[in-house]
Amino acid sequence: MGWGASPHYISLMKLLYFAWLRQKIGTAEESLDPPGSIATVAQLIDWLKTRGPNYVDALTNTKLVRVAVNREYVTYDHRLKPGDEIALFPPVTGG
Amino acid sequence: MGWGASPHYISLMKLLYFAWLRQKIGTAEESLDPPGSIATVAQLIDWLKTRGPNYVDALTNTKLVRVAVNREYVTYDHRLKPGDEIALFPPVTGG
Amino acid sequence: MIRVQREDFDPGAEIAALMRGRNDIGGVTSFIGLVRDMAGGDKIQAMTLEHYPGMTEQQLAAIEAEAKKRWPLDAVLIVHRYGELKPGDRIVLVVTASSHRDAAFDACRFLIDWLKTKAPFWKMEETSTGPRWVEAKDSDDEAAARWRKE
Amino acid sequence: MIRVQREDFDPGAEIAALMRGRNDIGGVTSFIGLVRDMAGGDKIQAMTLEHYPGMTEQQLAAIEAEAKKRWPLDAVLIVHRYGELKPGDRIVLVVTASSHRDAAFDACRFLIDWLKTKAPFWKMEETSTGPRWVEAKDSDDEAAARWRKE
Repeated sequence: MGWGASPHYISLMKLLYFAWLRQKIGTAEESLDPPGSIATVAQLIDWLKTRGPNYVDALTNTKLVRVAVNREYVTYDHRLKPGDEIALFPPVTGG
Repeated sequence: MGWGASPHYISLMKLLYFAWLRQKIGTAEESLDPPGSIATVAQLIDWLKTRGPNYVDALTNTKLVRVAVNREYVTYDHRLKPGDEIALFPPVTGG
Repeated sequence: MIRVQREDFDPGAEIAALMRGRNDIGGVTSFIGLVRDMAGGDKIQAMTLEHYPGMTEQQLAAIEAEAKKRWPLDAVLIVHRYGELKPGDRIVLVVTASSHRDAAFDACRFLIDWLKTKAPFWKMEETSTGPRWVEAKDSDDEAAARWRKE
Repeated sequence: MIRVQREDFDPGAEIAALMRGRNDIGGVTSFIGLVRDMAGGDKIQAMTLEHYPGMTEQQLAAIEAEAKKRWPLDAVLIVHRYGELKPGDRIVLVVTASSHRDAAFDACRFLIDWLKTKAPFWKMEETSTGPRWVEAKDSDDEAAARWRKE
Protein backbone atom coordinates (compact mmCIF):
# COMPACT_ATOMS: atom_id res chain seq x y z
CA MET A 1 0.00 0.00 0.00
CA GLY A 2 1.62 3.28 -1.10
CA TRP A 3 1.58 6.02 1.49
CA GLY A 4 -0.81 8.21 -0.47
CA ALA A 5 -3.16 5.37 -1.18
CA SER A 6 -5.28 5.42 1.91
CA PRO A 7 -5.38 8.75 3.69
CA HIS A 8 -7.20 8.25 6.93
CA TYR A 9 -8.79 10.84 9.13
CA ILE A 10 -6.60 11.80 12.09
CA SER A 11 -8.73 13.17 14.84
CA LEU A 12 -7.28 15.35 17.59
CA MET A 13 -3.51 14.89 17.90
CA LYS A 14 -1.30 15.92 20.77
CA LEU A 15 1.77 17.85 19.60
CA LEU A 16 4.75 18.41 21.94
CA TYR A 17 7.72 20.69 21.22
CA PHE A 18 11.01 20.82 23.11
CA ALA A 19 14.07 23.04 23.50
CA TRP A 20 14.55 25.69 20.77
CA LEU A 21 11.77 24.15 18.72
CA ARG A 22 9.42 24.92 21.58
CA GLN A 23 10.80 28.45 21.83
CA LYS A 24 10.50 29.12 18.09
CA ILE A 25 6.98 27.75 17.80
CA GLY A 26 6.03 29.56 20.99
CA THR A 27 4.27 26.74 22.80
CA ALA A 28 5.24 23.51 24.53
CA GLU A 29 2.09 21.60 23.71
CA GLU A 30 -1.01 21.89 21.55
CA SER A 31 -3.88 19.79 20.37
CA LEU A 32 -4.44 20.00 16.63
CA ASP A 33 -6.88 18.55 14.16
CA PRO A 34 -5.02 18.28 10.85
CA PRO A 35 -6.91 17.53 7.62
CA GLY A 36 -7.57 13.90 6.81
CA SER A 37 -5.03 13.90 3.98
CA ILE A 38 -2.19 14.05 6.53
CA ALA A 39 -0.99 10.46 6.92
CA THR A 40 2.73 10.60 7.69
CA VAL A 41 5.13 12.55 9.88
CA ALA A 42 6.56 14.28 6.78
CA GLN A 43 3.06 15.41 5.73
CA LEU A 44 2.28 16.61 9.23
CA ILE A 45 5.45 18.74 9.32
CA ASP A 46 4.64 20.23 5.90
CA TRP A 47 1.13 21.02 7.10
CA LEU A 48 2.43 22.59 10.34
CA LYS A 49 4.58 24.93 8.26
CA THR A 50 1.42 26.36 6.69
CA ARG A 51 0.30 27.48 10.14
CA GLY A 52 2.64 30.46 10.41
CA PRO A 53 6.18 31.84 10.15
CA ASN A 54 7.03 30.55 13.66
CA TYR A 55 6.45 26.98 12.43
CA VAL A 56 8.40 27.65 9.24
CA ASP A 57 11.30 28.99 11.33
CA ALA A 58 11.25 25.96 13.64
CA LEU A 59 10.71 23.20 11.09
CA THR A 60 12.46 24.20 7.85
CA ASN A 61 15.80 22.56 8.60
CA THR A 62 14.50 19.04 9.00
CA LYS A 63 18.03 17.76 9.65
CA LEU A 64 17.56 19.31 13.08
CA VAL A 65 14.06 17.99 13.73
CA ARG A 66 13.75 14.64 15.50
CA VAL A 67 10.35 13.00 15.88
CA ALA A 68 8.94 10.68 18.50
CA VAL A 69 5.48 9.15 18.28
CA ASN A 70 4.11 7.82 21.53
CA ARG A 71 7.57 8.28 23.06
CA GLU A 72 9.44 6.20 20.50
CA TYR A 73 11.71 7.61 17.81
CA VAL A 74 10.24 7.36 14.31
CA THR A 75 11.36 8.29 10.81
CA TYR A 76 9.59 10.83 8.61
CA ASP A 77 7.73 8.15 6.68
CA HIS A 78 6.10 6.84 9.87
CA ARG A 79 2.30 6.64 9.48
CA LEU A 80 0.26 8.42 12.11
CA LYS A 81 -2.71 6.99 13.94
CA PRO A 82 -5.59 8.79 15.66
CA GLY A 83 -4.72 9.77 19.20
CA ASP A 84 -0.93 9.66 18.68
CA GLU A 85 1.29 11.80 20.89
CA ILE A 86 3.77 13.40 18.50
CA ALA A 87 6.87 15.15 19.80
CA LEU A 88 9.16 17.32 17.66
CA PHE A 89 12.54 18.31 19.07
CA PRO A 90 16.17 19.03 18.16
CA PRO A 91 18.93 16.39 18.43
CA VAL A 92 19.30 15.50 22.08
CA THR A 93 22.19 16.80 24.19
CA GLY A 94 21.90 15.11 27.59
CA GLY A 95 24.42 13.07 29.49
CA MET B 1 81.29 -7.01 26.87
CA GLY B 2 79.85 -10.53 27.26
CA TRP B 3 78.10 -11.17 30.51
CA GLY B 4 80.70 -13.66 31.69
CA ALA B 5 83.57 -11.39 30.73
CA SER B 6 83.85 -9.28 33.83
CA PRO B 7 82.42 -10.94 36.93
CA HIS B 8 82.43 -8.36 39.69
CA TYR B 9 82.26 -9.00 43.38
CA ILE B 10 78.78 -8.52 44.82
CA SER B 11 79.03 -7.72 48.46
CA LEU B 12 76.07 -8.22 50.81
CA MET B 13 72.79 -8.31 48.89
CA LYS B 14 69.30 -7.92 50.27
CA LEU B 15 66.95 -10.65 49.09
CA LEU B 16 63.17 -10.30 49.48
CA TYR B 17 60.60 -13.06 48.85
CA PHE B 18 56.84 -12.67 48.56
CA ALA B 19 53.68 -14.78 48.52
CA TRP B 20 54.19 -18.55 48.01
CA LEU B 21 57.84 -17.98 47.17
CA ARG B 22 58.27 -16.55 50.65
CA GLN B 23 56.39 -19.49 52.15
CA LYS B 24 58.39 -22.10 50.24
CA ILE B 25 61.76 -20.53 51.02
CA GLY B 26 60.66 -20.00 54.60
CA THR B 27 61.74 -16.42 55.05
CA ALA B 28 60.62 -13.00 53.84
CA GLU B 29 64.02 -11.40 53.76
CA GLU B 30 67.67 -12.32 54.05
CA SER B 31 71.08 -10.79 53.47
CA LEU B 32 73.38 -12.99 51.43
CA ASP B 33 76.92 -12.80 50.17
CA PRO B 34 77.01 -14.80 46.93
CA PRO B 35 80.35 -15.68 45.31
CA GLY B 36 81.94 -13.10 43.04
CA SER B 37 81.16 -15.17 39.95
CA ILE B 38 77.45 -14.33 40.31
CA ALA B 39 76.85 -11.44 37.93
CA THR B 40 73.27 -11.77 36.68
CA VAL B 41 69.81 -12.53 38.03
CA ALA B 42 69.86 -15.92 36.28
CA GLN B 43 73.15 -16.80 37.95
CA LEU B 44 71.88 -15.66 41.31
CA ILE B 45 68.79 -17.86 41.03
CA ASP B 46 70.92 -20.86 40.06
CA TRP B 47 73.16 -20.20 43.02
CA LEU B 48 70.19 -19.84 45.38
CA LYS B 49 69.01 -23.31 44.32
CA THR B 50 72.26 -24.77 45.68
CA ARG B 51 71.29 -23.50 49.11
CA GLY B 52 68.68 -26.14 49.87
CA PRO B 53 65.56 -28.02 48.75
CA ASN B 54 63.32 -25.16 49.88
CA TYR B 55 65.00 -22.88 47.30
CA VAL B 56 64.81 -25.59 44.65
CA ASP B 57 61.10 -25.98 45.34
CA ALA B 58 60.48 -22.23 45.13
CA LEU B 59 62.67 -21.37 42.15
CA THR B 60 62.65 -24.33 39.76
CA ASN B 61 59.72 -23.18 37.65
CA THR B 62 61.23 -19.87 36.54
CA LYS B 63 58.11 -19.11 34.49
CA LEU B 64 56.52 -18.32 37.85
CA VAL B 65 59.40 -16.27 39.27
CA ARG B 66 59.35 -12.51 38.67
CA VAL B 67 62.33 -10.40 39.65
CA ALA B 68 62.60 -6.78 40.74
CA VAL B 69 65.91 -5.09 41.43
CA ASN B 70 65.70 -1.92 43.47
CA ARG B 71 61.90 -2.03 43.04
CA GLU B 72 61.94 -2.14 39.23
CA TYR B 73 61.11 -5.21 37.15
CA VAL B 74 64.14 -6.73 35.46
CA THR B 75 64.77 -9.66 33.15
CA TYR B 76 66.94 -12.64 34.03
CA ASP B 77 69.95 -11.23 32.15
CA HIS B 78 69.95 -8.10 34.30
CA ARG B 79 73.41 -7.48 35.81
CA LEU B 80 73.52 -7.06 39.55
CA LYS B 81 75.40 -4.34 41.40
CA PRO B 82 76.69 -4.31 44.97
CA GLY B 83 74.02 -3.24 47.43
CA ASP B 84 71.09 -4.13 45.14
CA GLU B 85 67.72 -4.98 46.72
CA ILE B 86 66.56 -8.08 44.84
CA ALA B 87 62.97 -9.28 45.17
CA LEU B 88 61.71 -12.63 43.88
CA PHE B 89 57.98 -13.23 43.68
CA PRO B 90 55.22 -14.96 41.70
CA PRO B 91 53.20 -13.16 39.00
CA VAL B 92 51.21 -10.43 40.71
CA THR B 93 47.48 -10.78 41.38
CA GLY B 94 46.32 -7.43 42.76
CA GLY B 95 43.54 -5.17 41.56
CA MET C 1 17.43 0.77 37.68
CA ILE C 2 16.83 4.25 36.27
CA ARG C 3 15.91 7.55 37.90
CA VAL C 4 15.20 10.99 36.47
CA GLN C 5 15.20 13.72 39.08
CA ARG C 6 15.72 17.39 39.79
CA GLU C 7 17.69 16.77 43.00
CA ASP C 8 21.40 16.11 43.24
CA PHE C 9 22.63 12.58 43.94
CA ASP C 10 25.49 11.20 46.05
CA PRO C 11 27.56 8.88 43.84
CA GLY C 12 29.09 7.04 46.78
CA ALA C 13 25.72 6.43 48.42
CA GLU C 14 24.19 5.33 45.12
CA ILE C 15 26.99 2.85 44.46
CA ALA C 16 26.84 1.58 48.05
CA ALA C 17 23.06 1.09 47.85
CA LEU C 18 23.45 -0.85 44.60
CA MET C 19 26.03 -3.18 46.18
CA ARG C 20 24.34 -3.54 49.59
CA GLY C 21 24.13 -7.13 50.78
CA ARG C 22 25.83 -8.49 47.68
CA ASN C 23 29.15 -10.27 47.89
CA ASP C 24 29.14 -11.68 44.37
CA ILE C 25 30.15 -8.54 42.49
CA GLY C 26 33.76 -8.35 41.37
CA GLY C 27 33.90 -4.96 39.70
CA VAL C 28 31.91 -1.74 39.56
CA THR C 29 32.46 0.89 36.89
CA SER C 30 30.85 4.30 37.14
CA PHE C 31 30.71 7.47 35.12
CA ILE C 32 29.71 10.86 36.46
CA GLY C 33 29.00 13.70 34.04
CA LEU C 34 29.37 17.24 35.39
CA VAL C 35 28.60 20.79 34.28
CA ARG C 36 31.81 22.45 33.09
CA ASP C 37 32.47 26.12 33.68
CA MET C 38 33.65 26.71 30.11
CA ALA C 39 32.20 25.74 26.74
CA GLY C 40 33.39 26.86 23.32
CA GLY C 41 35.60 29.52 24.90
CA ASP C 42 32.73 31.06 26.89
CA LYS C 43 32.24 31.07 30.61
CA ILE C 44 29.13 29.13 31.67
CA GLN C 45 27.09 30.70 34.47
CA ALA C 46 24.33 28.13 34.59
CA MET C 47 22.81 25.29 32.63
CA THR C 48 19.19 24.27 32.30
CA LEU C 49 18.35 20.71 31.37
CA GLU C 50 14.99 20.24 29.71
CA HIS C 51 13.60 16.78 29.12
CA TYR C 52 10.57 14.92 27.84
CA PRO C 53 8.95 13.35 30.92
CA GLY C 54 7.73 9.86 30.14
CA MET C 55 9.85 9.38 27.04
CA THR C 56 13.03 9.96 29.04
CA GLU C 57 12.26 7.13 31.44
CA GLN C 58 11.13 4.90 28.57
CA GLN C 59 14.33 5.51 26.60
CA LEU C 60 16.59 5.04 29.63
CA ALA C 61 14.81 1.79 30.49
CA ALA C 62 15.29 0.60 26.89
CA ILE C 63 18.99 1.50 27.00
CA GLU C 64 19.39 -0.33 30.31
CA ALA C 65 17.62 -3.40 28.93
CA GLU C 66 19.88 -3.38 25.86
CA ALA C 67 23.00 -3.26 28.06
CA LYS C 68 21.74 -6.16 30.17
CA LYS C 69 21.13 -8.14 27.00
CA ARG C 70 24.64 -7.50 25.70
CA TRP C 71 26.73 -7.99 28.87
CA PRO C 72 26.58 -10.20 31.97
CA LEU C 73 25.71 -7.47 34.48
CA ASP C 74 24.86 -7.91 38.14
CA ALA C 75 23.48 -4.40 38.52
CA VAL C 76 22.87 -1.23 36.51
CA LEU C 77 21.99 2.25 37.69
CA ILE C 78 21.31 5.37 35.64
CA VAL C 79 20.47 8.63 37.43
CA HIS C 80 19.95 11.74 35.28
CA ARG C 81 19.06 15.20 36.53
CA TYR C 82 17.02 17.94 34.90
CA GLY C 83 16.36 21.57 35.82
CA GLU C 84 18.80 24.34 36.61
CA LEU C 85 22.41 23.40 37.34
CA LYS C 86 25.61 25.31 38.07
CA PRO C 87 29.20 24.64 36.97
CA GLY C 88 30.61 21.72 38.94
CA ASP C 89 27.14 20.24 39.50
CA ARG C 90 26.57 16.58 38.72
CA ILE C 91 24.33 15.82 35.72
CA VAL C 92 24.37 12.09 35.27
CA LEU C 93 25.55 8.92 36.98
CA VAL C 94 25.93 5.56 35.29
CA VAL C 95 26.97 2.54 37.34
CA THR C 96 27.50 -1.01 36.10
CA ALA C 97 28.49 -4.02 38.18
CA SER C 98 29.75 -7.33 36.91
CA SER C 99 32.05 -10.13 37.87
CA HIS C 100 33.85 -9.37 34.60
CA ARG C 101 35.61 -6.02 34.57
CA ASP C 102 35.57 -5.78 30.77
CA ALA C 103 31.79 -6.16 30.84
CA ALA C 104 31.44 -3.49 33.52
CA PHE C 105 33.58 -1.05 31.54
CA ASP C 106 32.01 -1.76 28.16
CA ALA C 107 28.46 -1.57 29.47
CA CYS C 108 29.10 1.67 31.35
CA ARG C 109 30.56 3.31 28.26
CA PHE C 110 27.80 1.96 26.07
CA LEU C 111 25.16 3.37 28.43
CA ILE C 112 26.60 6.87 28.51
CA ASP C 113 27.26 6.87 24.75
CA TRP C 114 23.74 5.73 23.91
CA LEU C 115 22.10 7.92 26.50
CA LYS C 116 23.78 10.96 24.97
CA THR C 117 22.24 10.30 21.57
CA LYS C 118 18.90 8.77 22.60
CA ALA C 119 17.62 10.11 25.91
CA PRO C 120 15.47 13.21 25.28
CA PHE C 121 17.40 15.84 27.23
CA TRP C 122 18.41 19.27 25.97
CA LYS C 123 20.96 21.58 27.55
CA MET C 124 20.65 25.34 27.53
CA GLU C 125 23.73 27.23 28.70
CA GLU C 126 23.65 30.67 30.26
CA THR C 127 26.80 32.42 29.10
CA SER C 128 28.08 35.97 29.52
CA THR C 129 26.76 36.63 26.00
CA GLY C 130 23.29 35.26 26.77
CA PRO C 131 21.52 31.90 26.73
CA ARG C 132 22.13 29.31 24.02
CA TRP C 133 21.09 25.75 23.30
CA VAL C 134 23.91 23.26 23.22
CA GLU C 135 24.31 21.70 19.78
CA ALA C 136 24.54 17.94 19.39
CA LYS C 137 28.11 16.80 18.75
CA ASP C 138 29.17 14.63 15.83
CA SER C 139 31.63 13.01 18.22
CA ASP C 140 28.68 11.80 20.32
CA ASP C 141 27.06 10.26 17.25
CA GLU C 142 30.34 8.56 16.42
CA ALA C 143 30.71 7.30 19.98
CA ALA C 144 27.21 5.82 19.84
CA ALA C 145 27.89 4.31 16.41
CA ARG C 146 30.65 2.18 17.94
CA TRP C 147 27.96 0.12 19.63
CA ARG C 148 25.71 -0.36 16.62
CA LYS C 149 25.19 -3.99 15.70
CA GLU C 150 24.60 -5.09 12.16
CA MET D 1 47.54 10.60 43.40
CA ILE D 2 48.15 7.12 44.76
CA ARG D 3 47.55 5.54 48.15
CA VAL D 4 48.28 2.09 49.54
CA GLN D 5 46.52 1.41 52.81
CA ARG D 6 45.12 -1.24 55.10
CA GLU D 7 41.93 0.75 55.86
CA ASP D 8 38.77 0.77 53.79
CA PHE D 9 37.97 3.79 51.60
CA ASP D 10 34.73 5.61 50.79
CA PRO D 11 34.46 5.84 46.98
CA GLY D 12 32.01 8.77 47.07
CA ALA D 13 34.15 10.76 49.49
CA GLU D 14 37.29 10.02 47.47
CA ILE D 15 35.68 11.16 44.23
CA ALA D 16 34.23 14.25 45.91
CA ALA D 17 37.63 15.18 47.39
CA LEU D 18 39.25 14.81 43.99
CA MET D 19 36.67 17.15 42.42
CA ARG D 20 36.46 19.66 45.25
CA GLY D 21 36.69 23.26 44.07
CA ARG D 22 37.03 22.25 40.43
CA ASN D 23 34.43 23.23 37.87
CA ASP D 24 36.43 22.38 34.78
CA ILE D 25 35.95 18.60 34.85
CA GLY D 26 33.42 17.19 32.43
CA GLY D 27 33.53 13.49 33.20
CA VAL D 28 34.73 11.18 35.94
CA THR D 29 35.15 7.44 35.44
CA SER D 30 35.80 5.14 38.35
CA PHE D 31 36.38 1.46 38.92
CA ILE D 32 35.98 -0.34 42.23
CA GLY D 33 37.30 -3.87 42.62
CA LEU D 34 35.72 -6.01 45.34
CA VAL D 35 36.31 -9.36 47.02
CA ARG D 36 33.91 -11.93 45.61
CA ASP D 37 32.42 -14.64 47.78
CA MET D 38 33.10 -17.37 45.20
CA ALA D 39 36.17 -18.28 43.15
CA GLY D 40 36.67 -21.32 40.99
CA GLY D 41 33.55 -22.92 42.45
CA ASP D 42 34.75 -22.52 46.05
CA LYS D 43 33.31 -20.33 48.75
CA ILE D 44 35.77 -17.64 49.87
CA GLN D 45 35.82 -16.93 53.59
CA ALA D 46 38.55 -14.30 53.58
CA MET D 47 41.31 -12.90 51.41
CA THR D 48 44.73 -11.64 52.44
CA LEU D 49 46.51 -9.17 50.20
CA GLU D 50 50.27 -9.16 50.55
CA HIS D 51 52.34 -6.46 48.87
CA TYR D 52 55.87 -5.16 48.49
CA PRO D 53 55.97 -1.86 50.38
CA GLY D 54 57.96 0.72 48.50
CA MET D 55 57.82 -1.03 45.14
CA THR D 56 54.02 -0.92 45.21
CA GLU D 57 53.96 2.86 45.55
CA GLN D 58 56.72 3.22 42.95
CA GLN D 59 54.87 1.03 40.43
CA LEU D 60 51.53 2.74 41.01
CA ALA D 61 53.17 6.16 40.59
CA ALA D 62 54.77 5.00 37.34
CA ILE D 63 51.42 3.68 36.07
CA GLU D 64 49.74 6.96 36.99
CA ALA D 65 52.47 8.95 35.20
CA GLU D 66 52.07 6.79 32.10
CA ALA D 67 48.30 7.40 32.03
CA LYS D 68 48.81 11.16 32.37
CA LYS D 69 51.26 11.05 29.47
CA ARG D 70 48.82 9.17 27.25
CA TRP D 71 45.55 11.01 27.99
CA PRO D 72 44.49 14.57 28.84
CA LEU D 73 43.52 13.95 32.46
CA ASP D 74 42.47 16.54 35.02
CA ALA D 75 42.85 14.19 37.97
CA VAL D 76 43.83 10.59 38.76
CA LEU D 77 43.39 8.63 41.96
CA ILE D 78 44.45 5.07 42.75
CA VAL D 79 43.72 3.62 46.19
CA HIS D 80 44.71 -0.01 46.83
CA ARG D 81 44.27 -1.91 50.06
CA TYR D 82 46.34 -4.69 51.60
CA GLY D 83 45.84 -6.96 54.61
CA GLU D 84 42.88 -9.17 55.47
CA LEU D 85 39.62 -8.63 53.60
CA LYS D 86 36.20 -10.30 53.59
CA PRO D 87 33.81 -11.03 50.69
CA GLY D 88 32.13 -7.79 49.62
CA ASP D 89 35.06 -5.67 50.85
CA ARG D 90 36.55 -3.09 48.53
CA ILE D 91 40.08 -3.82 47.27
CA VAL D 92 40.91 -1.07 44.81
CA LEU D 93 39.58 2.24 43.54
CA VAL D 94 40.69 3.91 40.32
CA VAL D 95 39.29 7.34 39.41
CA THR D 96 40.06 9.38 36.31
CA ALA D 97 38.72 12.82 35.46
CA SER D 98 38.84 14.52 32.09
CA SER D 99 36.89 16.93 29.97
CA HIS D 100 36.87 14.14 27.38
CA ARG D 101 34.84 11.13 28.39
CA ASP D 102 36.73 8.77 26.09
CA ALA D 103 39.97 9.79 27.80
CA ALA D 104 38.45 9.24 31.25
CA PHE D 105 37.20 5.76 30.27
CA ASP D 106 40.35 4.68 28.45
CA ALA D 107 42.67 5.90 31.19
CA CYS D 108 40.63 4.25 33.95
CA ARG D 109 40.64 0.93 32.15
CA PHE D 110 44.33 1.23 31.32
CA LEU D 111 45.13 1.91 34.97
CA ILE D 112 43.28 -1.12 36.31
CA ASP D 113 44.60 -3.37 33.52
CA TRP D 114 48.20 -2.32 34.08
CA LEU D 115 47.92 -2.33 37.84
CA LYS D 116 46.72 -5.94 37.75
CA THR D 117 49.86 -7.08 35.93
CA LYS D 118 52.45 -4.67 37.39
CA ALA D 119 51.63 -3.63 40.95
CA PRO D 120 53.27 -6.11 43.38
CA PHE D 121 50.21 -7.45 45.21
CA TRP D 122 49.39 -11.09 45.83
CA LYS D 123 46.04 -12.49 46.91
CA MET D 124 45.69 -15.46 49.20
CA GLU D 125 42.17 -16.86 49.51
CA GLU D 126 40.85 -18.71 52.54
CA THR D 127 38.47 -21.33 51.22
CA SER D 128 36.56 -24.14 52.88
CA THR D 129 39.33 -26.46 51.62
CA GLY D 130 42.11 -24.30 53.06
CA PRO D 131 44.20 -21.33 51.99
CA ARG D 132 45.50 -20.92 48.44
CA TRP D 133 47.36 -18.30 46.46
CA VAL D 134 45.43 -16.82 43.57
CA GLU D 135 47.06 -17.60 40.24
CA ALA D 136 47.70 -14.86 37.73
CA LYS D 137 45.18 -14.92 34.90
CA ASP D 138 46.10 -15.04 31.22
CA SER D 139 43.10 -12.78 30.63
CA ASP D 140 44.76 -10.12 32.78
CA ASP D 141 47.94 -10.35 30.71
CA GLU D 142 45.87 -10.04 27.56
CA ALA D 143 43.98 -7.05 28.95
CA ALA D 144 47.28 -5.33 29.77
CA ALA D 145 48.68 -6.20 26.34
CA ARG D 146 45.92 -4.09 24.74
CA TRP D 147 47.73 -1.01 26.00
CA ARG D 148 51.23 -1.99 24.90
CA LYS D 149 52.77 0.48 22.48
CA GLU D 150 55.23 -0.62 19.84
